[in-house]
Amino acid sequence: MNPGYKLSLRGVTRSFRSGKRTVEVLSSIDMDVRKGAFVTLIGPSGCGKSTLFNIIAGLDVPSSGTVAIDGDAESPRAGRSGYMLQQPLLLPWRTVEENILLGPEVRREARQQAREEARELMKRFGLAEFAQQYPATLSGGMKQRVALLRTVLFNRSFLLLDEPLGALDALTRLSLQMWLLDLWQSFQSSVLFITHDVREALLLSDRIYVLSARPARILRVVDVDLPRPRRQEHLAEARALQLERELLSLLLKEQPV
Amino acid sequence: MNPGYKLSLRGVTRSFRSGKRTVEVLSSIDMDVRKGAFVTLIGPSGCGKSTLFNIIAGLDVPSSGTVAIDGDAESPRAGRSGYMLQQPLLLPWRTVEENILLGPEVRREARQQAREEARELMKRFGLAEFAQQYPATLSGGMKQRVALLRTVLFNRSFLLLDEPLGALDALTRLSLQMWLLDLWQSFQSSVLFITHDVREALLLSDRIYVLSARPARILRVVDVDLPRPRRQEHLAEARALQLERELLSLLLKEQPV
Amino acid sequence: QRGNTQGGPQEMVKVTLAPDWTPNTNYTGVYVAQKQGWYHEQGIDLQILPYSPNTTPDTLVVNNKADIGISSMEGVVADAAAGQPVTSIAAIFQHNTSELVALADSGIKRPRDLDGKIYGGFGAPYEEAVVREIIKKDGGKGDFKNVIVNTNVMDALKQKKIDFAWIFEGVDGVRADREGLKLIRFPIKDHGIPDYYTPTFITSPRQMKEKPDVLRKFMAATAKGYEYAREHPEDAAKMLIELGGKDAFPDPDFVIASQKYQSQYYADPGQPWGWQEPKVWLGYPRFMLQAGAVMDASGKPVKRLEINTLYTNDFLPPKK
Amino acid sequence: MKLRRIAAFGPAFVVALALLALWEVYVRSGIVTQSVLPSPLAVVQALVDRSDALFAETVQTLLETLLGIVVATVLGLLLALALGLSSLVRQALYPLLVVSQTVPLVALAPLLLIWFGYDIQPKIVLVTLYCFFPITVACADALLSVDPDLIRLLQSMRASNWQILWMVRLPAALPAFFSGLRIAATYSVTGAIVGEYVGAERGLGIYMVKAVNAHATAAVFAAIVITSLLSLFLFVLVSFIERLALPWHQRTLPGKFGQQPERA
Amino acid sequence: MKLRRIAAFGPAFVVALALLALWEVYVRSGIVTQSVLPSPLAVVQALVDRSDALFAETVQTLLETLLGIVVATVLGLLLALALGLSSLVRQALYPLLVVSQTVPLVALAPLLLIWFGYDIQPKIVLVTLYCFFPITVACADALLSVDPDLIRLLQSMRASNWQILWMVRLPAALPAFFSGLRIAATYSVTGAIVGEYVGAERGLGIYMVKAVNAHATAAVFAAIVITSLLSLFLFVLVSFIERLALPWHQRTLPGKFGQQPERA
Ligand SMILES: Nc1ncnc2c1ncn2[C@@H]1O[C@H](COP(=O)(O)OP(=O)(O)OP(=O)(O)O)[C@@H](O)[C@H]1O
Ligand SMILES: Nc1ncnc2c1ncn2[C@@H]1O[C@H](COP(=O)(O)OP(=O)(O)OP(=O)(O)O)[C@@H](O)[C@H]1O
Ligand SMILES: Cc1ncc(C[n+]2csc(CCO)c2C)c(N)n1
Ligand SMILES: [Mg+2]
Ligand SMILES: [Mg+2]
Repeated sequence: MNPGYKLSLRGVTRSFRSGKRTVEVLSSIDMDVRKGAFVTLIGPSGCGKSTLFNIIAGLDVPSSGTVAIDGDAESPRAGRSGYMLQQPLLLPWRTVEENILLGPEVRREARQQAREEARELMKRFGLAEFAQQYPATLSGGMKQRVALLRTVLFNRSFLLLDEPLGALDALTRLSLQMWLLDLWQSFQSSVLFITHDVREALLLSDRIYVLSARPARILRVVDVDLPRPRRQEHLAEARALQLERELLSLLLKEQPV
Repeated sequence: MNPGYKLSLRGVTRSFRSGKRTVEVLSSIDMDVRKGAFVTLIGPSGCGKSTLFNIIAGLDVPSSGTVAIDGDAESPRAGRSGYMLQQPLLLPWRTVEENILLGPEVRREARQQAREEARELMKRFGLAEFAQQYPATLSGGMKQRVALLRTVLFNRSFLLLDEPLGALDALTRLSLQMWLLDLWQSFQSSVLFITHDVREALLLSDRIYVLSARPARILRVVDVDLPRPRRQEHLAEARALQLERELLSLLLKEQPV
Repeated sequence: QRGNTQGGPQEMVKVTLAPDWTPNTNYTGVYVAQKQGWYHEQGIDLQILPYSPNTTPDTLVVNNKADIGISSMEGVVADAAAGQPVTSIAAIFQHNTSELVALADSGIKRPRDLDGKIYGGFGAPYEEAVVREIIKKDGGKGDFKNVIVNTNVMDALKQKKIDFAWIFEGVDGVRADREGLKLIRFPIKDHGIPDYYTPTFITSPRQMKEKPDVLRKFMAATAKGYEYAREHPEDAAKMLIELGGKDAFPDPDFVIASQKYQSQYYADPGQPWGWQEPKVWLGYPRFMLQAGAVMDASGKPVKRLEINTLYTNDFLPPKK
Repeated sequence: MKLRRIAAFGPAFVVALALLALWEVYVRSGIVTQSVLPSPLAVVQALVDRSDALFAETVQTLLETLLGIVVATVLGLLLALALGLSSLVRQALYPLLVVSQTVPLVALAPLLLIWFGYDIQPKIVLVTLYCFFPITVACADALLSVDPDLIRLLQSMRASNWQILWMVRLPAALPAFFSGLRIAATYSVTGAIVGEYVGAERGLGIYMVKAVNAHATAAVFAAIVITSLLSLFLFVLVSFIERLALPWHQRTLPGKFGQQPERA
Repeated sequence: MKLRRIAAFGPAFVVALALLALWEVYVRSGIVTQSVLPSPLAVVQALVDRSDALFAETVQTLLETLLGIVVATVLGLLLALALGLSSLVRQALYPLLVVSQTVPLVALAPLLLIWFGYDIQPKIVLVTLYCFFPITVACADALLSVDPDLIRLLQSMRASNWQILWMVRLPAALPAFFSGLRIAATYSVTGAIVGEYVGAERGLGIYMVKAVNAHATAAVFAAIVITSLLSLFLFVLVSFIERLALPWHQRTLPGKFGQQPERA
């Protein structure tokens, strides 16, 4: 497989047995993420996006097909990506700083060094003043920032972000989108991102994979040829509007009633 | 006050005492909703939108100012609007149908007649097949439909909808927006609607009130002169895009960091 | 066989009796009289109340929940000190049949060997004083460890968790013999402790004032029962078993053996059953008071007490 | 489904059998006498031999228990309503109810005997005292923790406080009520037995006292086994009624832990 | 803040005083004798008169209780770990643990005496038997109900099972642990007293037995009052430790109901 790819999926399928029936969730997915690219999956609810992420993160195994990270399809995958789930999943008994340091701690890295790096990042991404607070005192947007930073500190080269902004209100979401783009650019991470929001996908991505309803197939691959660095205004350009319409109509057809 | 107005607010303020300090939440709000109009409030999180709704619904009283429903500023306001809060708030021990019948039951209306009407509505708005299910078995989108229908069955002439679509994913949200417009048009209700989403506001409203950060003042009143019946595509028109940009920049300025 | 044989239909008086234990051979006379219809003959409809593990018969009698109770001399003394006056109206045994026991193979040969040993007690206030006195009278120091055991002391003794215990010969002593358990016995009355009455029948001052006739009739039938048991231990035991039931008396042979022992002590030879002697009522209460084994309701030691009013023979059938 | 649920008890069954076997061997080894610890087989023997007597006592104790549970339920619900709906009542009574739970109830025995005599009342009183508290606390807590937005929704419809109580608070408190009742059910038999200690003619508690005094240890254990089974039966019964009564309510942790019974 | 919290107990205090006054009047009326129910003043008198003796017994009982709680905590946590981490252990042991809770522990008394004698061990055993279950169930439940997504997050980081236990499961179970411990604390004193009942030289339970035998009812009630106070003290102590130990954990229902203690 191409070593320029952070991630390569070939013919990945996944079925679950439930009782006597077998439910096919992923039906032969081929997918590539180039190093440093921001790639988005978009698809109807329940189509299998999180299932695919679990496989990539090493929490699940495909029924068939291969998954290669950095060209390596053999080694165990757990630990080789920074996986962020839909909820922030902060540990309520740890302060913001201690939460961010979870990754290095799991890896048993030198504590002092990790702490310095974390402080550096918190300062750079506007969380320094909350470092010693418990998560319960933070707003939803702040929690997601902390969770994102924790993910990055665990693995900055490859991020799997499963609808990280889905639970936020529309305005907060707008500001976190820009924040996320900033983060991505600073670290030159490869990102695989899930959203239900076509405009969010267009704003953030280099490439969008549109998935069908379950069992998920790839309906369309869209390369987003809008300029970088991306800004909100780019979404009002004719090209963006056309893509939006196209993607929406594709998705609404897949949407259950 | 103008009897053509469903709702008129004049100089409405509300402050809360917290400990020794007094927190001003609403600072002199003037607002009108014409009969049959769809009016939206948009404003940053925590600015006081729900507080205002509570006052209109009769759950709270303003510190000063007058609130008139159908030109009447004197009678108690509880029961004179259909109030829907952010969560669906379905009663888990009642089936969908029994949930929808909550309003008539509270009003002690004839059971049989209410039931027939409810069945009629459920059929018309695509809920008939779920009538005998418990809410726990429904998807988020379905729950919100049930909650909306319950609100309408309680009071179809005046609806207060507090971010009813806020918790849904982007695609489900799109389909419920159209469903809601359909409902509104069928009943010729007057609607006061809260959202954080500028595009949602533009898609649905005749008029948009933009509120400032706390204490809430009215920053701008926008009459949305897009054609009716509204469709998704109208949002891509130049006029809509201009309005969107305008509203967004206004709101992002009010948004806390 | 039972019922009012003489005098035609008669107004029956209801009398309640509160026992201090589940049915046992201390009560044989009552059961015999009941079985033979002697209470009925006296116009008494006797109801034996259920045993109440959490209350004393004394309390029931004082609060008019029972007419008559089964208690003991030391119980009556404690009641008087605690401000709950009851009166003893008959002694079931003429002598104290209780004893300190140890395993025969324990090396304990005489009371002074009990020094430094573990005593499995039941938490009565007079207990330590009695045991100490017995040891001292034999030339010991009277130092022992008092562990209060609320389970069967004989089991504890057999398993060597305690070194000695205080039991009734007529109950646990007889049982030990039947089990072939070898014991060394120090009967309390033979080791320098004044003899005393345990158990006894009691009633309240109020009953004595209001229903002296009924009490007399009750005692007449009861005395007849105990006299019968004294003469016919085996018959009496069978009546007891019949009325008490299989669950209270799973081992009839044991009951008969026990009864044979008990019957010897219902009265001294040639004397009627039930009588209480002033010298006995002087001796042991004095010992208790001196030993600090009597206390008031809040637990403070009581040093002086009027004893004469605590017992009477007035309700017993007159001596021939 | 049914079969699978029963199969899930397999391992427990195996362990239980193993424990019983160990017990039998231990007793036969003679380390303890049967008068302290009868062997399981001796206990079974006693259960069979004394089945008539035990059955009658069991019926009596079960009757006391059930009546007590009924009274406790009524009292518990009334108290829960008072606590749940008035913060003054809550402040005035709740600390006292907590304190009341730390009092060893056995101390009340003489008083109960004086007040109520030997009939069934003192047993009902004791079962009630053992059982009302978990019901009260669970229901009052639930009445208070109803989503305030639900209340506000009803208020916006101009529902009366009675309507809100009837349509929202009470139904919302039902699962908690059953949890409380399940805990109460496991206490209840102990309550009845303690009530019999106050003074009773029959019942499992009195049977045990008699058997202890008669040194019939196997019979004592037989009565204990029945006591356990009664508690378990009531526990299962409540769970069963709950499942029938609340079809809409799925346990949050299905197939994992049931509601725990508490100490008796 | 502090003052307000104390003031919140005002109504309870008033009601308590009123109840005590009623009690005093009732006893003085002579309807019951003081040998059944001593008046509150007589109990206070006994508390004062016998304070030296009572203090020594209290220290003994408290010691037994605290040691028992420690053992119960260790045992409860170990069991909770076993139950919470292995579904086989859960299936094998959980039903038996539930059954064990329905056995009247007093029945074990003779065995405990034979096995452990009359020293402090049987008391510790009984306190443990009374206390481990609420701790076990609360913790095992909490270990199992940890958000599975949190576990998956750690797994995606390639954390070992030990790391997941240490970093996620155990801290997440701490609030439940304290709830269980709070319930256990209210049982514990009763456990110690039942343990003394098995056989002991001293302690509040023995004091009560002696006072009962001496017909010193006021002294019995004095010991009961102390028992209640001990339970309350332990309840409050656990809550206090919890607040110190879990600064991040705000009760879900602050200022309303605390965790309920259960029947003793
Ligand atoms: N362990 C499992 N066993 C059986 N079915 C499963 C399992 N995990 C997932 N599924 C099924 O697979 C389908 C896809 O689930 P998945 O969570 O991947 O969807 P998704 O695309 O992430 O949805 P959403 O947008 O709502 O997050 C669902 O229908 C789900 O019920
Ligand atoms: N009863 C109250 N006492 C004190 N402060 C209150 C009370 N109710 C609301 N507030 C304050 O008023 C402000 C406005 O709250 P409100 O819920 O009306 O905001 P909102 O605009 O609906 O926010 P959101 O968009 O997050 O729903 C908040 O800062 C809140 O803390
Ligand atoms: C059946 C029975 N009742 C009481 C005791 C306790 N006890 C032992 S000796 C004694 C006599 C003191 O006067 C007493 C009351 C017992 N062992 N057996
Ligand atoms: Mg998903
Ligand atoms: Mg709001």
